[in-house]
Amino acid sequence: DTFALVTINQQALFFNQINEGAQKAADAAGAKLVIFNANNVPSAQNDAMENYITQKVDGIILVAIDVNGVKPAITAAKTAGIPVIAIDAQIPEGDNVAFVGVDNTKAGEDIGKFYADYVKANMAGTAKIGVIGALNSFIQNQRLDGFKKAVADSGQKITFLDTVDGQNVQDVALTAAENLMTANPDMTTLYATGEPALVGAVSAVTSQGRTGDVKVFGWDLTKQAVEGIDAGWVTAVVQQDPAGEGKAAVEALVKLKKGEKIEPIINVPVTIVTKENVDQFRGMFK
Amino acid sequence: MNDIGNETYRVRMTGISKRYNTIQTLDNVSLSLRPGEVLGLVGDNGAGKSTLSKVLSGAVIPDAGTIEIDGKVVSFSSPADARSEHVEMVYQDLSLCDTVDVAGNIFLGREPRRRILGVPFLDKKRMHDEARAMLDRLGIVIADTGLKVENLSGGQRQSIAIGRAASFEPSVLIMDEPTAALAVAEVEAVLDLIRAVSARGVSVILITHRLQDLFLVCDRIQVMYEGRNVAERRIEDTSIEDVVNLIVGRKFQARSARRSEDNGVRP
Amino acid sequence: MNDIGNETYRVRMTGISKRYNTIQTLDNVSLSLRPGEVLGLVGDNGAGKSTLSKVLSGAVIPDAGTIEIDGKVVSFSSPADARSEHVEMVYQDLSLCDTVDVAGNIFLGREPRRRILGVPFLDKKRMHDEARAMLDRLGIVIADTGLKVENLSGGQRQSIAIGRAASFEPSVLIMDEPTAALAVAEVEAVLDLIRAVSARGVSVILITHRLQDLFLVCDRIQVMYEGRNVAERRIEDTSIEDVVNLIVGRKFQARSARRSEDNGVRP
Amino acid sequence: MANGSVVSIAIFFLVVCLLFSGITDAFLTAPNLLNIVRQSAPLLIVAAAMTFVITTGGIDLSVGSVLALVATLSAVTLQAGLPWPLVIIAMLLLGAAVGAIQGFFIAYERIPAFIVTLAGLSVIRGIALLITGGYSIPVEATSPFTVIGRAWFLGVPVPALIALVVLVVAYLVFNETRFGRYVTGIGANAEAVRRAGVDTRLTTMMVYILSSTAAAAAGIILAARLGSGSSNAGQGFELEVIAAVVLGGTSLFGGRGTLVGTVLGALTVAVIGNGLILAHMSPFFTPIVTGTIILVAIWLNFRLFRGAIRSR
Amino acid sequence: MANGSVVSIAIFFLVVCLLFSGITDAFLTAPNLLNIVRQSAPLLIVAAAMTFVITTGGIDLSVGSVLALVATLSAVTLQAGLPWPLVIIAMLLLGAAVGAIQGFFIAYERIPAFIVTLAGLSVIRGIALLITGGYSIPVEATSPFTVIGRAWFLGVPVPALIALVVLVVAYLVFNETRFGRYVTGIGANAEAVRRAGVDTRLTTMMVYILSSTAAAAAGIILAARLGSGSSNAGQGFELEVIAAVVLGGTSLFGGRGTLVGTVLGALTVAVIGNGLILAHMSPFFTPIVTGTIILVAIWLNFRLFRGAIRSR
Ligand SMILES: Nc1ncnc2c1ncn2[C@@H]1O[C@H](COP(=O)(O)OP(=O)(O)OP(=O)(O)O)[C@@H](O)[C@H]1O
Ligand SMILES: Nc1ncnc2c1ncn2[C@@H]1O[C@H](COP(=O)(O)OP(=O)(O)OP(=O)(O)O)[C@@H](O)[C@H]1O
Ligand SMILES: [Mg+2]
Ligand SMILES: [Mg+2]
Repeated sequence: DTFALVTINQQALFFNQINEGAQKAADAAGAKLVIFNANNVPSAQNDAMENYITQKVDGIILVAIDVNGVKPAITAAKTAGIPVIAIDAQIPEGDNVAFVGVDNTKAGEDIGKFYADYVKANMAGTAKIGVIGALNSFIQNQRLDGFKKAVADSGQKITFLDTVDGQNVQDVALTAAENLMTANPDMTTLYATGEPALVGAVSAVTSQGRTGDVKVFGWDLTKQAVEGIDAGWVTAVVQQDPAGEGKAAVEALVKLKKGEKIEPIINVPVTIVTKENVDQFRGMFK
Repeated sequence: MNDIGNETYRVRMTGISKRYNTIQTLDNVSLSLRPGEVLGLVGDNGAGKSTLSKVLSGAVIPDAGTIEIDGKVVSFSSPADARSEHVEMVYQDLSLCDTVDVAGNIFLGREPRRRILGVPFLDKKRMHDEARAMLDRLGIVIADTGLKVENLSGGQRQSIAIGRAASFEPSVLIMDEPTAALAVAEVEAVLDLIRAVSARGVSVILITHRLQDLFLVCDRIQVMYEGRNVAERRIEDTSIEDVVNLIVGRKFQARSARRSEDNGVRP
Repeated sequence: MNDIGNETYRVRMTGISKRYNTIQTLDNVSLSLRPGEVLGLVGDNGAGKSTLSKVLSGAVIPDAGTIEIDGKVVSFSSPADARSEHVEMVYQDLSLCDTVDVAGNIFLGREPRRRILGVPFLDKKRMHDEARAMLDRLGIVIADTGLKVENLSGGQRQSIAIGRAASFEPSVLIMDEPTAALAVAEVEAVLDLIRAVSARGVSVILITHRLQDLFLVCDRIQVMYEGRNVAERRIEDTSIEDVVNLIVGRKFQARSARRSEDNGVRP
Repeated sequence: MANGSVVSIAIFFLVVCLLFSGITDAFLTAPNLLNIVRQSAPLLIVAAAMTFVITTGGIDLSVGSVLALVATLSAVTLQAGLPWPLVIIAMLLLGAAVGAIQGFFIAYERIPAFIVTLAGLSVIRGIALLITGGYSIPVEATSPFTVIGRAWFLGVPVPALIALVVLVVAYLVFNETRFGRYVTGIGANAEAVRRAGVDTRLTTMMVYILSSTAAAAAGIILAARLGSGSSNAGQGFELEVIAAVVLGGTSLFGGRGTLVGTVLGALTVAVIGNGLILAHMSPFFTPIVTGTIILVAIWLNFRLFRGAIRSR
Repeated sequence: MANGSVVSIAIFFLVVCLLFSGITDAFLTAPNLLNIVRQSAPLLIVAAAMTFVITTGGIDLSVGSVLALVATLSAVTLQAGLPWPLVIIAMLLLGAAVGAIQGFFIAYERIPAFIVTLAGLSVIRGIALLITGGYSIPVEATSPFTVIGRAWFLGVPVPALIALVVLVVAYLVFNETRFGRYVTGIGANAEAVRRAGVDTRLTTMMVYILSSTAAAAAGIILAARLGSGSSNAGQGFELEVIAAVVLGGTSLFGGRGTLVGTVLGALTVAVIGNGLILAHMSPFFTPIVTGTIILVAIWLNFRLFRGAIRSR
């Protein structure tokens, strides 16, 4: 059997861990896995899927960039009898057989709620927060929306200062984060919606010497983030289980191939990593 | 050629000035030209001859001064304006498009067209045929009118520029050193051409450093010096020695512009 | 000037051929030059004069043929090789860098330097001073050696190219139509220059369409026609009429190249 | 150079095709070949227009952004209930207007094209981002609009047909009309063309109108094919387009352009992308292999055709 | 044009600075200004080298990829225990080698620089990806290596000092040496320089060695500053660098270059980015406003200085 995995890019650890999880599961099942990297170009994903359809692969796993734009390709695959499983980004009313992953809006709400509770408990219920986002990323926008909703619902006195665009690139995020801090000397907390943004945020807090008075919240652990958690100024990081997602997707395809039924939504839970539970993730960054 | 006393001018330029940064290239210069007249415009290098003629062809916009064509005041803001008044010029730097072929350069801006389904396509066959005829008339040897001009020899390039300007029924033809790169037979052809067009009533301005040519085709000579008019002579009233002295600005012995036998050339 | 019978040649080119696509630009051409000799190289437009001289200056690599300099066979794969044999050339298309200033163009490839802390910096003051002196020697009026050459007049540009080639003690100096754009006094200066350098033993190849100039400075004339040698004459054995006929390839009446008084020019 | 280059890229294209036919079974099948032309329709259309721009010695970096803006606006206006023919006309006009504005600054105000269109790239994608808020906007799959991107006609995908028509028209305009002549002339010596009495500024502005309109057409096709408008569409598209044009033999310095070369250049890029996927190349190696193939092949061709191209 | 442009960009720079000083309190403070120079050190260093490349009439699209490769390899080699001075030397040599390879194809094999460096862009970032496997590789915060990116010396950040030294050297080389002369000459008329007996091919190759080495230096600084090497570093960096150079008044057609202009161009880009964040501009408007400011300001300056630049 040959399965194809169409991913977004390979410059974030997240996607590579999906690839690894999927590869392990495919090896275990004795299947061949081919991976295509769209390099952030939405239409390249359609191109690749169409190519795989003409080649008649046995199943496609898709990490979509443009969740609406991939629908025609998914439909074409379905027509050709090739099952498609979406990972990470759900396809609205899509023809994919299943979705594996995290509900980003929901997880955004979770970390938002965690944040609001933290502000209530440790900052007397008032905080000013700056955001480092990636405007061109659909799921990161969802993470921000969920976060904002939960914060608003919490009723704490939290002011949203500026949102800056890190463009999902570390050095851009770093420069933007530094300028964000200069612009808002009274900022007390930071929220980074993805891995490059978090790396940029962590470096910026260090370089501006603000480790004493800014608390960082964000997504996707890295070594620097772990060190920040140890030092106490990185408070909480949402850690997904991308390898688990990749593995689950391949296993679902294998099951389908054998004629078994699968769930339409396969949830892979996230963990909010804090000082308490950071030790179990330390091993990833050696 | 018309009577010189006649007051109908084809071209009258008065008070033309042009300054480039620190250099006053043209300083209150005048020029007039009658129908069918051939005017020789001479002067030292950098005297402003090219700049003055570019003003008349619309390629340079002067800081001050007026131009009249056939008694009507005109104001040229681009070469297209001058072309529509039938002023054509052979530029000293030739102004050819290196990557366009010979025929294309000759017809640049005036390509013949034919309509196919109402769409005006280039009539390439006609362009090449007419270009070939034109080159033959000027006695120019170019193997193929489809060659790109970038690889032609200096004289071949100059011939193309001349062919272009002369072929479209100008009423004023300005030639800025047209024969500089030409061999002896081609020079003769250009001088013949000037005589022929002026006989048809075309007014010609000839800029050249080959002073002996002036005496073969010109009716009148105008001398410039450092951006100013310094002298004007009817051809009958002057000689090479006189013109040399006017150009240099002092008494000057130019062996290269003297009568040949003084140079030890056997007749 | 050396004895013509003498067998020591400064330059001997034999069997030079060069083909461009369909055109055989040079076809088994030879050329020889003695120390201190001035050779006039003439021919119709497109005859191959420029191409032949570019072969000697290293700018064109021939398909066949050998070059000897002072009896030694050389093979030039770039102009740098020819320059190191002291062959200098004034190119017909001048080859100036438009955005570099006058002094910079004159010294291109040979900028004087001075060491500051061991680092060789350009000696700009010396460049400008020497450039100024060189221009004055050639009688060229250029306001400022710091001007970019793109805005200079045709004659000024040509003067710079000449100044560059002549100033670095060449042993062979090739001038491809050096006087085409020059005014009368500047032409005299260039002819004087040729006489002066040849008296110092420099061999000169002069390509020109101003045939009267040949008789003022040349020792010998070589005529090319459609890429081939067709004739060679010692200057004493020929006349303008003869040369014209050789260039054109048949009996030809060139009024522009005839003795001046025949043209009605008053002495 | 143009002619030598066309031969060179043609041979290169054939070699690449043969290579992939050998390695993978699926490559040389009708569905796959039709896939390739359908996928590369936007690239072909914009590259044809970009050939004009680059031949004048200019550049247009904003085409990817225009594509994104048009894709999102098509989706938005369709969602708002505008009839689809109106949407198409409005979007093409929008493209022309964007091109006219950029062309005005370049041709009449003489600001370097690189700066103007780089500013355009930033502003136009910014507007697309602002409109969508970073989300992607769906187009109803039932809308006749999607025909443009998905339907087949006479056994050929509609986008490929559109590209074919655009290419034929572009070829004729480039080689057989005054406008095309002046485009080449401006790239070779703009002052000479001006002195010949041609309105060079208008001609220059026109090429930017062409490229932006072509980008708009590409945006429409993309939105129709994907059934969605996303402000992410066409990221890096400008480099891909310019690469196709330059690979085809058009000189970035202007004056030498070839539309046949551009088509071959664009198809070569598309075929390499397609072939490497079919050959199951690891994604880690794909960029390395793509770059190396292009470089080595161009290099070999330059070596083989050096004599033909320009000998000293 | 170069001179008129330098005045133009200088005025523009001052206006932008005054504007942001007026709108925001934080802009005109020492820490913020030092932040700006520190942030823009990689841009300044690479833009200085790119000025040479563009002045020869070339282009180097691979600088962002070289930066990423060096950043990741620095992190990898440091992790492997190599001493930091060795790492720095090895990385600079690697940059020079990459430049020499690209320069060889451009100068000696005469393949258009755009194609060579675009292939380089793809291959080199591909290698960086392959090495990291997409992971971002940390640099120990305690390593003396990080000094290069983070330390201060005499009250000035070290990256800014490095940039200053590079700029002064580049200025002298560009304006006061034979090499700089030939760089300008090659852009104006390469054949004329060749005929003057200069080895134009070597000179051309050298400018690509310069630009790749500068990109390597920028990669080292970035890795030291971020404390991590990531293969997605420097995405789109090439366009930013070229924009700074062109904004400064260097012509993409070659022959006209100015290092002072480049510095002003780079700082202008950096100041606009910084100032808009300080002015609390919504990120959705940032690209729109950035592009508009640049275009309008350049336009005003072209209008005001048109006479000085070139009159017909
Ligand atoms: N665009 C320009 N910018 C600056 N200076 C210029 C420009 N055009 C011409 N000049 C200057 O004006 C003067 C006159 O130039 P012009 O070309 O008119 O001389 P000319 O009489 O034609 O000389 P030649 O006989 O050498 O061709 C020269 O000193 C030249 O440097
Ligand atoms: N690089 C080239 N490619 C193609 N053809 C060329 C090239 N260089 C020269 N030729 C051709 O070779 C022939 C000779 O050219 P060359 O420049 O040597 O003539 P010339 O004798 O110097 O003429 P002129 O007196 O007009 O300067 C011409 O027909 C020209 O078209
Ligand atoms: Mg002149
Ligand atoms: Mg010649």
